[in-house]
Order: sequence, then C-alpha cells, then structure tokens
Amino acid sequence: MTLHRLLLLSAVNFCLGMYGMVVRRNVICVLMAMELMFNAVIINFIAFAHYGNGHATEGSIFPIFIIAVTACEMAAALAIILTMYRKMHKLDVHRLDSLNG
Amino acid sequence: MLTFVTPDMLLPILALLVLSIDLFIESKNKTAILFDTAAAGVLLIIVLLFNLPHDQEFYYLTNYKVDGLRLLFKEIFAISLFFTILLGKGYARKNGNWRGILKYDSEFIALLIFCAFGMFCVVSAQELITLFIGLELATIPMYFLTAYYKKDQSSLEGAMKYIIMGSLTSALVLLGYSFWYGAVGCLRYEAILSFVQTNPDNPMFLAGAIFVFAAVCFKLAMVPFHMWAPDVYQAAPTPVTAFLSVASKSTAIAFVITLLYGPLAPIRHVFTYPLGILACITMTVGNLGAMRQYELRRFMAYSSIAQAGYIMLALVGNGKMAVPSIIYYLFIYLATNFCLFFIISVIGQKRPEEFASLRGLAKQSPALAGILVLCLFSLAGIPPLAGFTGKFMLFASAAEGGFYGLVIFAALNSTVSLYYYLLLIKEAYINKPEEDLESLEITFTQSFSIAILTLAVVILGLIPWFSSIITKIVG
Amino acid sequence: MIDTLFIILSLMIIFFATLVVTLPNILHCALALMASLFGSAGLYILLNAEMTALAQVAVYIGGVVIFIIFAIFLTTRMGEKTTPSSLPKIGWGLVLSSFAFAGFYGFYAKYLNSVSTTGYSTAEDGSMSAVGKILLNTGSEGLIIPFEIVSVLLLMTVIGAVVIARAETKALNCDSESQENI
Amino acid sequence: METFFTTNSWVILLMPFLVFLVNGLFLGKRSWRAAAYFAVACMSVAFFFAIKIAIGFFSHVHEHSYIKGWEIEWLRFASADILGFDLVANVGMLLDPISIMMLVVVTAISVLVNIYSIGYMKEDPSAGRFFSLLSLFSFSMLGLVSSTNIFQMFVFWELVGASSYLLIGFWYHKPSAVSASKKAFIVTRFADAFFLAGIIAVSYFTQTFDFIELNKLATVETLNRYAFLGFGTVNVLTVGTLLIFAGGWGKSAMFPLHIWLPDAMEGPTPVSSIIHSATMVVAGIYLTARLFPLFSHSPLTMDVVAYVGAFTALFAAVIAVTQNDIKRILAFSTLSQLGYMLFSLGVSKMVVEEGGAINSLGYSASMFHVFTHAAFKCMLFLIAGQVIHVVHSNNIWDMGGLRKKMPFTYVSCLIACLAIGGIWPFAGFWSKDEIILASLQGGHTVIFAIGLFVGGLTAFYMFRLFFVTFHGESRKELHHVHEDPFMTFPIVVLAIPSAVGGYFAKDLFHHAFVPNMPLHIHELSHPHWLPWVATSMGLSGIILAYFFFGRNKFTQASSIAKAMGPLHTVIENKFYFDEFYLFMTHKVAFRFVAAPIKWFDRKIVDGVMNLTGFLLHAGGAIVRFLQTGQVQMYLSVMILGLLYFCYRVF
Repeated sequence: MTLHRLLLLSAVNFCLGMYGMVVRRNVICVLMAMELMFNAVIINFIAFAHYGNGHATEGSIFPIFIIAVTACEMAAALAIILTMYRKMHKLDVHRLDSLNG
Repeated sequence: MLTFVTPDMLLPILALLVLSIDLFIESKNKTAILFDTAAAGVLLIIVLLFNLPHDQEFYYLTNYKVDGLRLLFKEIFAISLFFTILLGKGYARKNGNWRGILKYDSEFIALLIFCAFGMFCVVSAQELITLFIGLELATIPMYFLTAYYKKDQSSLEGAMKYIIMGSLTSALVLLGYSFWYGAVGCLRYEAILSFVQTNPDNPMFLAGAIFVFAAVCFKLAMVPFHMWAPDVYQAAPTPVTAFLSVASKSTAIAFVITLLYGPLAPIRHVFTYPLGILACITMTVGNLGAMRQYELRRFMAYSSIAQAGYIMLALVGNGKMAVPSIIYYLFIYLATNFCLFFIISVIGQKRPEEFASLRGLAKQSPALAGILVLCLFSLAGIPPLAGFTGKFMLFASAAEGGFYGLVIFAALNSTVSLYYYLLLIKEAYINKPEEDLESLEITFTQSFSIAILTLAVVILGLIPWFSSIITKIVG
Repeated sequence: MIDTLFIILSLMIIFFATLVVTLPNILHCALALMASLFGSAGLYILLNAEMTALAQVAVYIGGVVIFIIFAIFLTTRMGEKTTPSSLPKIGWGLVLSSFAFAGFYGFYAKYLNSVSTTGYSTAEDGSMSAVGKILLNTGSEGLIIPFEIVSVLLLMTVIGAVVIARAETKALNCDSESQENI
Repeated sequence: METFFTTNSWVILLMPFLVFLVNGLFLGKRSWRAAAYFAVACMSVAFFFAIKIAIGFFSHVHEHSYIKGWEIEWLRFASADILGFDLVANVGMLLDPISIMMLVVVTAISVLVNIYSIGYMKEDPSAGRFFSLLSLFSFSMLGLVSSTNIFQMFVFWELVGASSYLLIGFWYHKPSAVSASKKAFIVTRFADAFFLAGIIAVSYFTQTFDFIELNKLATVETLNRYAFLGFGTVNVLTVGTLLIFAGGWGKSAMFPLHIWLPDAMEGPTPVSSIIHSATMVVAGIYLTARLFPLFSHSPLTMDVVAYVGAFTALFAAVIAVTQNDIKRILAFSTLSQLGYMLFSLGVSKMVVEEGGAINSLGYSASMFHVFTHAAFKCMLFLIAGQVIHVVHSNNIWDMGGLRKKMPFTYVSCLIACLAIGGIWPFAGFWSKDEIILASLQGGHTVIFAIGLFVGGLTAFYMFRLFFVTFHGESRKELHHVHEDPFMTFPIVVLAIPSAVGGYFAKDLFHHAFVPNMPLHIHELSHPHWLPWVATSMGLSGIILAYFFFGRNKFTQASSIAKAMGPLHTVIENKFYFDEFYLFMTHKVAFRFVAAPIKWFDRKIVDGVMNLTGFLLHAGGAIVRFLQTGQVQMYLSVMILGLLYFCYRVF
C-alpha cells in the first residue's frame, strides 16, 4: 500500500464515475456514477492525509464536509427527479433535449 | 468588531424571518408583504455594507476575511439580490407572467438569500473548506430555483442538466483541492501562499489549479464549459436567470480574483494568459451563438457568455488596473442586465418571453423601448453609456500587458455583438406585431426599479467619482 | 497483512464500482454502490481516518444511498431494466475515460515525487476527538466557520427539496376556488 | 485672449443638446413646427457664439495657438498615489483654428439644414422626432470637433455613429433604410475597434489623452520605440497612429470601408446633406488633422494616409461617372473629395528633411477644402432634395428640363457644380489648387497626377448630372412645380460661400492654419502654370459633359445619317469623328474601365462584407448545432476541454 497505488485506485474510481456519467441513460444511474467520483476524491484526501507530511486531521475533516455536501446535492437531485418522474414518467437522459440550439 | 460580519450574519436571519412570516401571518396580500420585507431587509444589508470602512482588513476567527475588495463584491451580490427579489415580486402575482405564477414565495426568497450568503462566504473564505462550502451554498439553491416552475417540463429538464453538470464540476474542483492538499499539506490560504512562494512550479499544485479553474470556468460559462448556460437560463424563471447571469457570474469572478490576488499571487502570470485566450474564445462563441436566437432568456445567456469573456480579458494584462476595472464593470453589468430583465418581465406578462413579443413595443410604450435601446447600446459599449466606460477600462487593463492583438479582437467582437443587439432594437421598433396587443401593465415596483437602473446605466459612465473610488479601494 | 487487506479492499471497490456503471438493473447498481462505499470505508480505517470512515458509513451509506434506493423504488417498477446505451456511446465513454485514466497514470508516474511523503498519520490524527477539537475550535486552527455554514447549507437543502419534491395536491391549489363554490 | 464667448463656449454644445431633450421629450409630439423653430433658434445661438469666437480668435491669431474654453476632470483611470501614474480623461473645449472653423461650419450648416427641413419634412408624421435627432447629431459632431482629448473625442465619435444610425434609419418602415443604417453603424464601429485599441496603446505609453500633450515633440520621442504590442515587437508610434487612423478610415468612408456611405442615402435628404458636408465623414479627416503633428513623424502612416486618400479619390470619381441615382452620384463625389482632403494631409510633412523643407501647405489646404466642400456639398444635396421633392424620383434620367421651372435652384446648382469642378474663381478652385500644389511640393508625382485627373473627372460627372437634370426636355409629367421658400433659402445662402468663399478665405487659411508645432515654416514656390492646368482640366471635363449630355442632338444626328445613306457618312467627316469619339469613350472607356470598377465595388467589396456576415451567421449556426441539448454530450465536451488543458500543461 503506497501513495501511488492509492492514487491510482482513486483515479480508477474517478474514471469509472466519468464513464458512468457519460454513458448511463437513467438519471439515477448518472447520479450514482457521480457518487463514485466523489468517493474517489475522498480516497485522494485520505491518502494524502496519511502519507503527506501536512496537517493530517484537516485532510480527514474535508471528506466529512464532502460527504455532507454530497448528501445535499443528492437531495436536490432526487427532489428534482421525483418531480420530473411525476411530470414525464421517464428518467431517460436522452429525452432531456427539448432545450437546445 | 463584529460589525464587519453583521451583514453576513443578517442574511440567514433574514431568510428565517421571511420563512416565519410566511408561517405566522395570515393576510390577503401575503406575497407582497413577504417580498417587501425581504427587499427592505436586503436594503438594510446593502446600507450596512456601504457604511463599513473599506480601507481596513478584518479577520473573523482567522478564516473569514473582510476588506475593501470583499466588501465591493458583497455589495454587488447584495444589490443583485435586492433587484432579484423585486423582479421576483412581479412573477409571484397573478397574471404576472406568461409561464405561470411563482408559488412558494417565502421559500423562493429564502433560497435566494441563502444563495447570496453562500456567495458572501466564497469571497470571505480564507481556507478551502469554507470556500468549497460557500461555493456549494451558492450553487445548490440555484438547482432548486431553476426547477421552480414544477409544472413546466423544460424547467425541470434545465434543472436536471444543471445539477448533473454542476456535480461533475464539484467533483473536479474537489479533485483540484485534493491535489492542492497533497502538495501543500494544509488548507489555509496563508499556507498555500507560502508554499507557492517557495515552490512556484510544483506540478501537483498546478494540476490542482487546472481542475479548480475548470470549475470556475463552468460557473462563469467559459468555453468549453459553457454549454449548460443557454439551457439553464432558458429553463429557469426569469428572476433566477437574472440572478444567475449577474450574481452567479460575479461569484465565479470573485473566486478567481480572491485566489489569483491571494494565495496564488506568486504564480498569477501562469494563469492570466490562458484565461485571457479562453476569454477571447468565449466571447466569440457567445457572440456567434447569440446571433440566431429567438428566445430572450436564451439570448441573454449567450450575451452574458460573451460579457464574461470581456470581463475575463481584463485579467490578461496582469496589471494593477485589472481588479478595479473588473469590479467597476460588474457594477455596470449588474445595472444593465437587471434593467433588461425588468423590461423582459414587463413584456412577458401576457406573451412568451421571445423576440417576437417585443414587436410593437415602440408604439405601446416608447419610454420602455427607449430604455431597451439604452441598455442594449450600453451592453454593446456605445459611449457615453456606462457599458462603454467599463469596457474601456477592461480593455485598457488587458493592454497593460501589451496584448493589443487581443484588445482589437475583443473590440471587433463587440462590433459583432452590436449586430445582434440591433436585431432586438429592430424587433421593438420596426417589425409589426401580428395581432393587436393587449396593453402592458407596469407595476410600481417594476417602474421604480427600471427608473433606478436606467439612471445607473446612464450615470455610471458619466460620473467621475465612482471608478476612482473603486480604484482607490482596490488598487 | 495491511498490503493484503489493501489489495482485497481495492479489488472490491473497483469491482463494485464497475458493477455500478454497467449493471442493467438499477437497484442492483445501488446495492453495488453501497458495497463499493463500504470497501472505501474499510480503506479509510486502514489509513487511520476513523472519523471519516464513520461518516462514510453513517451518512453516505446510511443516508445517501438509502435515499437513492427510496428514489429508485418511487420511480421504477421491481425488476425493471434500464434502457441500454448504444454501442457507439459506450465506446466513446470507454475512450474518454481511458484517456482520462491514462492522463492520471502518466501524471502520477512522472510527477508524484513532487509530493513530499515523509510523514505517516497516526490513529490519533483521524480520531473522533482530534476531528472534534478542530471542528469546534475558534482558534487559529479551528474550522468552526465552515461547520456552521454547513448547517445553513443543510437547512437550505431541506427547504428546497421539500418545495420541489412536494406533490401539488388539489386542496392546496383550489383553496380559494372551493370556498367560492361553497 | 479669454473672452466671454470662449469661457462660455459650452453654450455651443448645450444648445443642440437642449434641442434634443426638449424636442424629444416635449415639443416633438405636440407640434413639429414649434420643434423646428426651436431647433433653428437654438442652433442660431450656437452659430452666433461660434462666429464670435472665430472673429475673436482669428483677429488675434498670433497671440495664441489655442485656447481651452473650459476643462474639467471627468474620469480618472489611474492616479499617481495608487498606480504610479496619472491617467485622466477630461472633458472640455479646445479652441484652435481647425476646431473653431469646424464649429462655425457645423453650426452654420445645422441652422441651414434645419431651416431646409421645415420645408422638406412638413408632410412627414414624425417630423418632431426628426428635429430632435438632427440636433443630437449636431451635438455629437460639435462635441467631437471641440474635444480637448482623444478619449472625449472617441465618446463623441461613437455618439456620432449611434445618432447616424438613428437618422439614416429614420424612415424605419423601409427595409432598405434599416439595413443601410445598420450597415453604417456596424462598418464604422468595425473601424472604431482599431481606433479604441490605438487610443489604449498610445495613452498607455504616453499616459495622457490630451491632444496638446500628444502633439508635443516629447510625446513623439516617447512613442518612437519598439515594444511588444501583442502582434510582435513593433514601432509604437507607427502602429499606434495607424490604429488611430483606422478609426478615421471607417468614419471617412475610405476604400474599402466606403460601402456604408452610398447606402446611407436612404435617410432623409437633409440628413445626407449634413452627413456629407459637415459631420460624420469629415470626422476622419478632422481626426487626422487633429493629431497631425504626431502622425507626421511616422512616414509609414503618412504614406498610408496619402495613398488611401488618393486611391479613394480616383476610385470614387470613376464610379460616380456610372451612377444614375442623383444622391448616389453626390455620395461618390463626396468620397472622392474626402480622398482629396486626406491625401492632402498625407503629402504634407512636418519633419525637417535634408533640404530643410517643411511643407505644411497640405494641412492648411486640406482644412480649406473641408471648409469649401462643406458649403458646396451641403448645397448640392439640398438641391438634390428639392429636385427629388418635385420629380419624386432619384433617377437623373427621370428629370430634365427643370431649368425654366426652378430658376433659383438652377443657378445655385450651376454655382455649386462650378465650385466642385474647380473653376476659377469659385470656392473649390482655391482649395483644390492648393491641394494639388501640396502634392507636387511633397514630391508625390503619382498623387499629383491623380489629383489633376480626378479634378477633370469631377467636373465631368458633376456637369453630366447638371445637364441631364436641368437641360433638355422634361422626361416626366410634372405638376405644380414650385420652389418652397424654406427649402430655397438655405440653398441661396450657401451659394454665396460656394461662389466667393474661397477667394476671401484663402489668406486666412494660409496664415492661421498651421499645425500646432513650434517649427518655422518655409514658403515654397508656386508654379505659375499650375492653376491654368487645373482649370483647363476642369473646363475640359465640362466641355466633354456638354458634348455628351448637354446638346441633346445625338439622336437627331444619327437619324439624318440613316436617311442619307452611307455616302453621306463618308462625306460628313465631322460626324464620322464624332462617332469614333463616342465609341472610344462611351463604349471602350465606360465599358472596360468604369463598369468593371463599379462591378468590383458592388461585388467584391460589398461581397467581402456580405461574406463576413455570412461567415458569422454560419458560425452562429455551428454553435447552435453543437448545442444539441444532450447533457452527456455537454459533459463530454467539458471533459475533453479539461483533458486538452491538462495535456497542454504537462
């Protein structure tokens, strides 16, 4: 377990999230992919906190804030998704193209 | 000493006050009471902000800084909040807008105020956590507000797009912060500053900076991160669009400036030139996109993309005039844009907010049409309106670094922008409406705001003291 | 011992993360996400970030993912499969993300030595008491201001989410009309 | 020599602005007639002030080279205590020979055009708005000419553009008027983009906007160095002056930015008259003259000025020959005359050369020509307006035989045509003679030849217009032809300076109009043959025009020839020669020289503009096309952009 490997693990997670965001059609799936990206960032922070010679506690506090903020973003997104589902009965990202040009 | 942060503290209190008024007061015209209370409260905050000494620095608990530059930004946010609330008042009443009534007034106001509070935090932050939380607090309410027309599918669609792209941006900015943390080992500005001074070309730090600036570019709608803007601007209720185009943009600019003239100052030159080039591309794309639009909010989106380009161009000179000129222009941009949005709100009462709805405006209301021309000329930078003086300072600041080629390019771009602003004038004056028009209703709030903003558009460019005061505070 | 654990955990994280973005059944995706996050929580404990791991389990898994599952229940029928993406799109996503990964890989291979990695954090650094001391500190190290601001953020989210997600019932709309009818 | 009138020179600016406000807000809607009289009265006050200032100044001309009527600080861009240097834009009035001359000319022409408009606009429902906007236009131009600094000038410069947009598009129910006004506005603003960059460049290096400061030798030394200017390391003086001149290039409608001027005819005729004589198009010449001492230290800039002017003079004159629309002929003639003014500036020198020759004749000659041209060109447009009012057509071939019906107009037009044709002793002769002399002395033989040739060409096309319009038979049934007194009066008044203004003013211009620079000026010799040559060129142009268009016998002659058969043709030598001559000029010269140039102008120059518009529209379409509405596509673009930046940096 080295810093390098941890960062690569986080990079894999980040890229998987990126893949999911670009490819998945269901909005909820896109959001879950987003969660993976946030998770990757948290791994980054913790890795740097452990191996770096800086302020380790700050490095493990930031992820807590990230988790809180992610929860807020998810709440916002899911609220909109619920309303959208009620309105359109579809959660397909492809169909979200009435605004263009 | 607490007086320095009183305005900031009053903001959430005001939001709670508005919410509790909604809970406890039963009245026929509750909507008006809510909006008026909020407007009065924000006005109080604006007055407080203007009364604070702009030549002192003050730290609240080491990680919250207030000084002249930050106060100026907060004034911009507070003033745009004030006008957004006034603009929203028109949309909350019956027959206020073609798209429908804005419901849940108190929550609408509260969300806006929370959003402004987040912006205040972004400017004042002295470490990355507050910066991040502030940025999110300034963004997440916009997701909700964009989706505020729950019955309108396009509103929801825009909000969904915004939230998806916004989350990706959050992830990117967090990745950037994690790299910074990895390189510096601390989240505080002074630690970052001293790190940057000793290691100006640490690749880990630079990589982090790229991600962070990508997020800023997203919020500023700079190419290639601009694609959300037209869709979201079109989807959102008009007051929200106005707030997005002014306050949200100013937040991003404040973010850039507090970083570039704070912790990143030693390596500022690395970023200013790429940002300037990006600004040039942005203004071109914005201008091209605006040329063939028929929907007013979408048009304003492209127009504000182009304006963001002009604003960011000022950074390229990397000189002393950059910050004062940007702040000066932001004030002007605020006045002009809000004035236009108020005009749009008047037009949009019985018709969709489209180009075609402007037809016959010159016959129906010559004064409104005249003000429209003034605002558009100001945006296009025709002297002696405020937009010209502002643009002149932006370009002059870009020229400080000797980039006259970019200045010429930007000036040519503003010539192109004149073309599509004239299209709007053509609709208002020349094209005949297809059917007979119902007469326009202008409420007192609207006429009052339009009068004040028009005055600002005309006078801000003509009075000598305003720009010099800003230079004195910030320079 | 630690290395073995790390390998197991990271394989688990990557495996479930891959499932999250590929499984056709959306509920399975959510469960896989949960597993992947659990794996990361284990990793944090390995890295002496006890408090973060707790937050991960309590808030992330216990809150956010459960919330997602609720949303899935509300919007999809049991066993319903999501529409699969077209092949070109999958290809494009693969190209994009592999480019990004190559970028990360190349960057770390070349420049990771620019990060000084002398110290190792102790279990003390990530403990609940250390975190709490900093979070509620008003001194020069304190992070009480963001801690307070987060509460505003949460409050705002609650208000906003309620407004947006709330169903518009008839009764709410037609208050005045129904009274007039009577 | 401060007097009451110089210290209160702001009245000149206040008056038109007052008219603009009062007419625009109150009078215009109630009674256009009241608005018109108010405008005339106020402009007369302004004219009175201008005349008093002029008399005061020119009678003590050797005491001061300039007076600052008043000046206040307006915008402070930088102050010494913060940024280390001062950069302040003032607002004020600079009174020196050229600005006073322009003040007099602009106010005089405004008064006359306002009077004329009372007759011209009386049937227009929105005449009140017209008088309001016309005053705004005069205000902008007066502000432009009296600016103390280049920043103030730029502000008024743009205001001139904006008000011309409002005036050219005055009849906005006509689509052609709308597109013409848009074209004028955008093309001039295109040039202003460079002007703005030039101002920024020059003011950055000199840290001043003030004209007096900019024209000092010290400024030239400050600027004359190499620096990085965004497009490589270049000489600041050359690039700065060229950029500033670009603004004048567009405003004065020099080739190839002249495309807006002929189209600007779509506005009401009084507007064309004021645009072409005293405002807007003269601004570019005025700018060059204003910064002349600075410009003259950059040989490249001066050459550009000279050759652009000379080429436009020739080019526009050739096109004018082929036009049939009376206002278009006049428009191209304006272009040609502007070319004269510009190359006159370009050929004069302020720098001491080997022989110690300093030639500032071109400067005073140019200003002299601005003065005389304003009189006769304004008059010509007013005449055109009157004729169009009667005939209800712009085509000169619909006119004809108006000599008897409109005697005042006929005589005035004759005077104006003689003046523009450069026939002794009319006004145009004196100024044009000096311009040609200046180009000869400056050593620009090509430009000298062009000047002479275009002089003849000018006389030719002006008399073509004259003969076709006023002589011969009526080609159209005309009823109730009369000369409106309001419209005739300004024409007759302007006939006076057009006829004798040149003779009386020449000494004044020669002695008072020297560039504001402490150099001794040598008189250069004036070859005696030059006036004769110039006048004979003009006369031959007139004779040629008479030969083609004045006799009206050509059709008759050819029918006789047909009746008599080929034998007669051979015998009648003169006719044979006639035919040959006509063939050579009409068929060869017109078809192979003038027509292609006209085609080039219409297709290529306009085409480039249209192409630019098309490309911009195509760009807009591409941006719109890329904005597909697919959020995942947006995400991809974002990520790709980010990856690009990362790969660029690392």
